[in-house]
Amino acid sequence: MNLLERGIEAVLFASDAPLSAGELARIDESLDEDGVERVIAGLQDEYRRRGRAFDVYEIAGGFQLLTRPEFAPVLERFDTIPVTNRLSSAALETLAIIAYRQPVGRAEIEQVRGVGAGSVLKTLSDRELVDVVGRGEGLGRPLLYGTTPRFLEHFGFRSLADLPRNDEMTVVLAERAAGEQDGG
Amino acid sequence: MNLLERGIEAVLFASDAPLSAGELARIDESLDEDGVERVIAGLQDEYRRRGRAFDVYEIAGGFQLLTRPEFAPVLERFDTIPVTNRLSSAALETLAIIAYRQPVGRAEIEQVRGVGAGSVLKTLSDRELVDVVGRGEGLGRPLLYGTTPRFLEHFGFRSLADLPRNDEMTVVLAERAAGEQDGG
Amino acid sequence: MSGADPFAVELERFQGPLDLLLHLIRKQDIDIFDIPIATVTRQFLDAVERMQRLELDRAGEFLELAATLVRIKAQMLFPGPVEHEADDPRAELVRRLLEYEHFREAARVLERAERERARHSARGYTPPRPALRAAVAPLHTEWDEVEQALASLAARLSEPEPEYRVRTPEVRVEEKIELILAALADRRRVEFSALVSPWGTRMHAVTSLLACLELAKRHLVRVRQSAPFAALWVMRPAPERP
Repeated sequence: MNLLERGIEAVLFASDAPLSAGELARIDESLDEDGVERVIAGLQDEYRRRGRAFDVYEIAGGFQLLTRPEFAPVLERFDTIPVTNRLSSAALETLAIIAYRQPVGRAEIEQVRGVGAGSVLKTLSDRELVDVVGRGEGLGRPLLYGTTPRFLEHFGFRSLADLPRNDEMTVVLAERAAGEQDGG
Repeated sequence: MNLLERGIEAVLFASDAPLSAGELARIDESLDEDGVERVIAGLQDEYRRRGRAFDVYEIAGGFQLLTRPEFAPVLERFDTIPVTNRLSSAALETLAIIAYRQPVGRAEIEQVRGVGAGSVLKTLSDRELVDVVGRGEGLGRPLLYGTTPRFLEHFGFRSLADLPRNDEMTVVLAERAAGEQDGG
Repeated sequence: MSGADPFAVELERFQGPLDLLLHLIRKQDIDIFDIPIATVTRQFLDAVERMQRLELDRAGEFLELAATLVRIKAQMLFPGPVEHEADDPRAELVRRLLEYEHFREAARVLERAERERARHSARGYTPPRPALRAAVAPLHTEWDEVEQALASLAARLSEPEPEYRVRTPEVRVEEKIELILAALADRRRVEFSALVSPWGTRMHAVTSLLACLELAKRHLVRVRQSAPFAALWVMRPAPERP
């Protein structure tokens, strides 16, 4: 392993969040983003060959060292290993609306879900999963919300393009309706 | 690498505190403390042979994965932000006023430019282009700024007498005179 | 007593009125494009009434949709000449149900992704990083730039004084909405002037009024005035019964 690989491994190891290829390239003047990606491919290859318990994953537009999923049951037994709190159904529904409709205002979220969104939005903001990204037109120039890089990290998405497209989601009622319309 | 080694590596990687051999033995019924220590010795040996950027260290009665000390300079370099090598227009304007009006106080600079000068003066001082050269008369005996030898060196002037005569400065001076009349 | 009611658990489970309605429709294998509105409305109102009896805080959230269902039922009883599908009084409801179901499905996709991500752990201990230090880069500034800056400063100073504008602090309708809802949290009604008097400016009055209208539109308050120029009362909506 050469010095650049070792340096990138050290920085990935010491970081508590994903780092982009551009950020990692700061390690050495000779490195550009392509170079960083080649080094990371080399690390991944070596980790897999040697059967390491962790790997380099591509998340939120960057790279992060994470344990491989098959170790989850072992890690659960240790209370010094931090666990991320899961989100409630209300929070997940609200987050789904924000993720697909962003930028979106509170009124529209409430209209879609049929219930108030104030406390859920506060929870999501406190956990830095959403943030105010602008102001809308119209009455009171409402705050508009969008997702954050932390959102991508929480769900392990590389980018917003990783969100399943609408046509990939199975919606039982809508499917049935489409079928009936075709038939009729 | 066997399954026990991989499990211990995963736990050491993900734990936020050092774990003792006894605690690590919880991974598998077949393991006792001696067994854990043998597994850890095996991991250390492998990390060193493969030139990994991290190693298992014994800290506070427990084991923890940490980056090797020789990577400290890499991590430190990574944590520095290169400051831009250009001056902002605010800094350039302030530098011009100081160059032509020295010694000059902060209040006068702020009066001419119409905005606060604190952070700009700090940038120029950090850059060693200006420095405090004395104190003015009047309330609070304000600090007076002037250019430094480094300023002359940087712009290639032998002395302040080399500064090009500048008609624009008359406008700025006029403004200053008006400001003083208003003030008096 | 009410805590032992098995329905309490079931009703708490619903994320909102649309979730409950979708559940009723799906459970009975109803064609969403031909909802038997009278039946579904009765079932929905039963559920809401049970919620109120169980004093579930969230019953209020279900009233708006209950009102919508009752209105649609009335429109179905006295149909005008129906020529287009869009004239179906149920059309908007169907659109909302499909839209909601879409996002409910998206939420499940997110939940799966969350579960998958939770099987990976990041490094548990990350050493404290030194505060980001500024490394001073070499300066690339020419004297020309200093002179240009001086010229632009001089040009700016010779311009006529810009018109002086008074900046008034922004008063947001959203803030007023929260104030009004807070004021109504512990009483049934509040006089409009009482909402405005602490600030007394025209801006606050106008924003408060906009907030009241917005809340009324969302059926979260009712606004009543017995006569022109009489006191304007802002009231909590009464739970309406069909």
